[in-house]
Amino acid sequence: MGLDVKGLELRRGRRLLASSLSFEIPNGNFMELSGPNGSGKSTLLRVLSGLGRLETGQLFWEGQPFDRTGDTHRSRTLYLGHSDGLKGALSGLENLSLFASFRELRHFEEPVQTALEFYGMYRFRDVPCMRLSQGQRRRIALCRLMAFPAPLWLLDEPTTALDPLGIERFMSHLSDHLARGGLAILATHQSLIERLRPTMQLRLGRAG
Amino acid sequence: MGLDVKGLELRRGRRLLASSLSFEIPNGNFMELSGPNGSGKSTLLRVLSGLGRLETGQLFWEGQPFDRTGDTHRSRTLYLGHSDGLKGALSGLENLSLFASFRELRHFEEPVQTALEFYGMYRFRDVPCMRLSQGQRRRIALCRLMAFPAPLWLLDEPTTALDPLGIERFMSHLSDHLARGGLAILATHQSLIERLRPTMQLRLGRAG
Amino acid sequence: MTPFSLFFHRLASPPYFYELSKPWGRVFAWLALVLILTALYGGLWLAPRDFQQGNGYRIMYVHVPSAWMSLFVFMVMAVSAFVGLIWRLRLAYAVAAASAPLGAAFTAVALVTGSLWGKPMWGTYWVWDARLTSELILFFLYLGFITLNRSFEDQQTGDRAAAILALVGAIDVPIVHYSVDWWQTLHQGSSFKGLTSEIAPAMLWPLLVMMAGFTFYYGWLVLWRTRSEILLRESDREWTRRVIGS
Amino acid sequence: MNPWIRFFRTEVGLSWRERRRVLLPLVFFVIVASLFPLAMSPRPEVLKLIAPGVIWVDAMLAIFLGLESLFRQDYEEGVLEQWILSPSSLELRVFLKVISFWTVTSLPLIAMSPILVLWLSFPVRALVVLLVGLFLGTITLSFLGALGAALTVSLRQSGMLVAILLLPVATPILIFGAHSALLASEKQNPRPALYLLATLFFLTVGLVPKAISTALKVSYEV
Amino acid sequence: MNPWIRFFRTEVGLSWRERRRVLLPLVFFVIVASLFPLAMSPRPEVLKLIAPGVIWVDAMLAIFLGLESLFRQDYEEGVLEQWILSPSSLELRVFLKVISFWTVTSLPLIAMSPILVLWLSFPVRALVVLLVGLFLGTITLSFLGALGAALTVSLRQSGMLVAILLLPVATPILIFGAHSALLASEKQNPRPALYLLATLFFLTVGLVPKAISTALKVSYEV
Ligand code: HEM
Ligand SMILES: Nc1ncnc2c1ncn2[C@@H]1O[C@H](COP(=O)(O)OP(=O)(O)OP(=O)(O)O)[C@@H](O)[C@H]1O
Ligand SMILES: Nc1ncnc2c1ncn2[C@@H]1O[C@H](COP(=O)(O)OP(=O)(O)OP(=O)(O)O)[C@@H](O)[C@H]1O
Ligand SMILES: [Mg+2]
Ligand SMILES: [Mg+2]
Repeated sequence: MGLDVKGLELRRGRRLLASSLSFEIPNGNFMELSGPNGSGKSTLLRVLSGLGRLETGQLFWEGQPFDRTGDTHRSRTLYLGHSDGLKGALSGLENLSLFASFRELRHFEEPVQTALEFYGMYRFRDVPCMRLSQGQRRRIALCRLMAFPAPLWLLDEPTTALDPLGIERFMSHLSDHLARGGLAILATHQSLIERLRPTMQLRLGRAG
Repeated sequence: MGLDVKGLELRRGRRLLASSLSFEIPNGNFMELSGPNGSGKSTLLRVLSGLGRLETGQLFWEGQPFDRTGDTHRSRTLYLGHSDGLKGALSGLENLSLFASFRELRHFEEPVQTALEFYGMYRFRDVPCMRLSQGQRRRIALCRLMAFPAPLWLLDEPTTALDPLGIERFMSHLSDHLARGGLAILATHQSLIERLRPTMQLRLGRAG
Repeated sequence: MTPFSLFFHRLASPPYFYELSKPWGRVFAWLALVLILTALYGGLWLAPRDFQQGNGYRIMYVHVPSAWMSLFVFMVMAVSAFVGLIWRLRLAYAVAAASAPLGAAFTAVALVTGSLWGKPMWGTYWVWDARLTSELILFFLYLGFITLNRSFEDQQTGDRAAAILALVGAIDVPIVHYSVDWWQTLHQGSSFKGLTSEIAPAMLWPLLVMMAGFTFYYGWLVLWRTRSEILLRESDREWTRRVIGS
Repeated sequence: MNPWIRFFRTEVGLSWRERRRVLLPLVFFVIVASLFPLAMSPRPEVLKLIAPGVIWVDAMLAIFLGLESLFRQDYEEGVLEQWILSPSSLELRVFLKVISFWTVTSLPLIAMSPILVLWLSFPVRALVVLLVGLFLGTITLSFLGALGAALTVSLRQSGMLVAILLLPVATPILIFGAHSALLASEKQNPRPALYLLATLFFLTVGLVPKAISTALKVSYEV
Repeated sequence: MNPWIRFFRTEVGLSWRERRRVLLPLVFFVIVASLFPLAMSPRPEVLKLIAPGVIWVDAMLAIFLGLESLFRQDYEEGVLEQWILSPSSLELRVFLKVISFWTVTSLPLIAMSPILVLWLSFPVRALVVLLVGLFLGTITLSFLGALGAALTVSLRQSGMLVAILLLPVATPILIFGAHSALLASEKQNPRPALYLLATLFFLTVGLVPKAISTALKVSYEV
């Protein structure tokens, strides 16, 4: 069943970006969201995550309509936007532990360590994030997805600033997630995702 | 002759990133700077631009040693970092006009308009940059390179957030620049630059 | 290069300074000890009781030298800051950084001894007069310098930022010094005008000797502290590894 | 460890990490307090009158100056997005964030105020009233300041705006606070002023966290 | 149009664009000025004494509060990088930026001060001295504030730090300024204080832009 979106109207400010979007993503699949710059990819992800405003349209999870701003939706969703969402003054490890507190988790040391190792950031775990390079910060942000599993991923150009090895890692992580029945929507420009054929592709139109 | 770098030591904070870099980029050529996340690509570009600190190493332009912080070097160099360098409250047009004032230019309306058209941002010229999408902001930043020509480009992942059409545009812009005898150093992860073979490739090592 | 600028250049090189500072530090330390002991003897035994203040005035032998040092040290910092910014000498930054806590300490001593002296003289520990307040502000300037210097991840950035602050803050030094002339204050006016002085010679000479002693004391401490500041700044160099290794 | 406690500790720890951060408000407090005698009048009989006012204005400035950027950085780093999207109570998180701010900035400041106030020739006997007032008042002001910060988090250069939004609301607190201390110093009854202060305190602590979390959510809905 | 004039106009225009930017400091100024009588003492004979001090402290706070983020945003948006890397004079640019800030915030504030000061029972005859002092003093304070902003632009949560770095340096200006007005109001000779203010003014305007541009460069050299 997965995520089901019906008749969604996409707006940003006064600009109408798409008038009636409908799609369904079954469990274990992911959707690639493409379209020219300014076509509304980020806007759609923000709306689905609960950040942006939803004017018209209905959302269903496993066939049930749901409230985007409710705790159930929040605990099953992980959103990663253009910004990494890391506190510059805190180290990677501290940032992840802070994120664990957002999810009210008590035991997280082990998965966090595994994630840091997976993304090759274990040796940098104690460096304040503001002293990491762009790609290193992105890796820490991706560690969140690994250490705190959730069925729905909403990722906005997740591979920005990653080196080829980083992308490799992310791809294998994504395929694990799908294999476990997870769902994902990825906004991306280059269809880097050669190895994994996305089940669905949504192309948003010319910037309105 | 172009740009000549000898025995450059690359440091960031207390971290030694490369102990002795030497390379020469003849006019009309560009160098692709690659390497894993955190290997020092951005740091190298900042040092060459005059932002970062240079401890040891010599730089030559057309065979002459030069001062990185002098006006001659500045007026022949354009640097575009991870951040776009746009004021969010100002529109694209205003940002470019502000940039013209940085270069003490009086007449810039025409080249700016051409650039905005080339990068498909002419219709968005009056939108405050904070209300543009990530890729649209990047396009405005790239307009700088077109409207204010300078022989040396130092670009840090210039195609981030660009859609395929935008990348296309940038590539043809870059090849024009090279054809006119310009020089460029591009930090990039995916060798997107298939059409244009870089003359030189510098691979920085594993993150220190 | 003239011999002088050659000497200057060699001195500015951290390893050379590191070598040289050791014997000089010893000399300064001994000078300070001898001068301070002499002054104490002169001030506490030889100098007569004051007919107005009784023995209370003897706190002057601590108060005046430390007040003078509070200004002197800031000038040293401003000059080193200037040298550091213009000639990019790391040694100069090290000197400024080493001086700041010392200057702050001298200022604190001047404030405390002044307050203690104020109680019998003016009937209160503190008045908001120009000299007292500007001295207090000088203390905050020292704190600001120290804070700014430590605020950056990168020591060189901190050094240079703090150097700029020291240069701008140096404007306070003449203000502290001339405050007694510019405003009518409770605080004593300047006792030294040129080479003449109003203080009785028997009271004066220990004071002068004490001031020289304090200056050498500072000289010793600053050399000593600069050595460790240098090691900190140059810790990734070859010669420091040699020094620490040996 | 309980995740909420961990959150609180991280917030406080961020300031503790650099010990000097905690000292900053103190030094600020002292410097500003010393400005008034300089700029106004150094005479003890005048100082005594203005002392509680100075302390209160000073405390308010220290709080507002620090609060202005309370959420700013979390907003710009994208951490606030994650706050809002997390399944736990936003209100409680906001409450803890404000209290952690208060612990780090205002608590040392309250501890410092007796010294300052004596320095300004204020009588010892009114000290307890001053301290109680400051305790209630600084918490109230912190929550109000946080509300201002939340309302303006998506605006740029909002420092002044926050101050203006809040000053009218904060003024009563300031007046009751300063007056209670002044009354006590003149051997009059400070109770009524303190009760009013306490009323404002409970109202604020009860209602404002909710308002703050709504304001934060709204600032994302563009 | 001359590029420098264009730059200046853009900077001023940015504030003008949103009219409230210009109003904010004014409102702040008025509210703070009215806080003092409320928090301290409403008696005219006391007010008269503290009036110049209130105005000066108030002006200084308004300036520093606004300046704290003078370069912050340009830094975070990466515009400052482009400033530093541009082939034109950084000093001149800094100078214009500070003056544009002053035009937008302090000039209206100076225009407002006569009303405020009369409100605080200050005698009319001393008005000219107050205005001259404020003119010199606010420019000087603006440059000093900008220096503080530049020194701390790469630090986080620096509001308090800026205040602490600069208050000591700014105090002499405050003292000379407030005293000149007070002396004038008491029919004494305010000239010497004004001369000192003017000296500080010329020193600052001459030297501080250089210091600011150095500070900006330094904060990038990591
Ligand atoms: C907290 C209170 C005080 C402070 C902050 C203070 C500060 C200073 C300073 C900064 C100086 C050095 C000025 C210079 O070298 O230009 C000084 C000098 C001096 N102070 Fe104080 N003072 C205080 C209290 C007193 C008291 C109570 C007395 C005695 C009545 C006193 C007597 C002197 C004398 C005799 C000098 C040397 C005079 C000169 O040559 O300038 N001070 N004080
Ligand atoms: N904060 C904002 N306020 C108002 N309008 C905005 C805002 N951000 C973006 N827009 C507008 O909304 C439209 C969609 O923006 P969005 O960021 O969703 O595009 P996108 O598809 O993610 O583009 P990109 O590939 O460049 O990231 C754009 O045309 C843009 O002009
Ligand atoms: N502000 C900083 N202060 C200190 N060290 C830093 C800072 N920024 C980055 N570093 C360190 O310097 C090294 C090089 O960083 P740099 O940004 O040059 O890498 P990069 O090659 O551009 O990486 P990326 O591909 O992720 O952009 C990294 O190891 C990083 O940890
Ligand atoms: Mg986008
Ligand atoms: Mg990089």
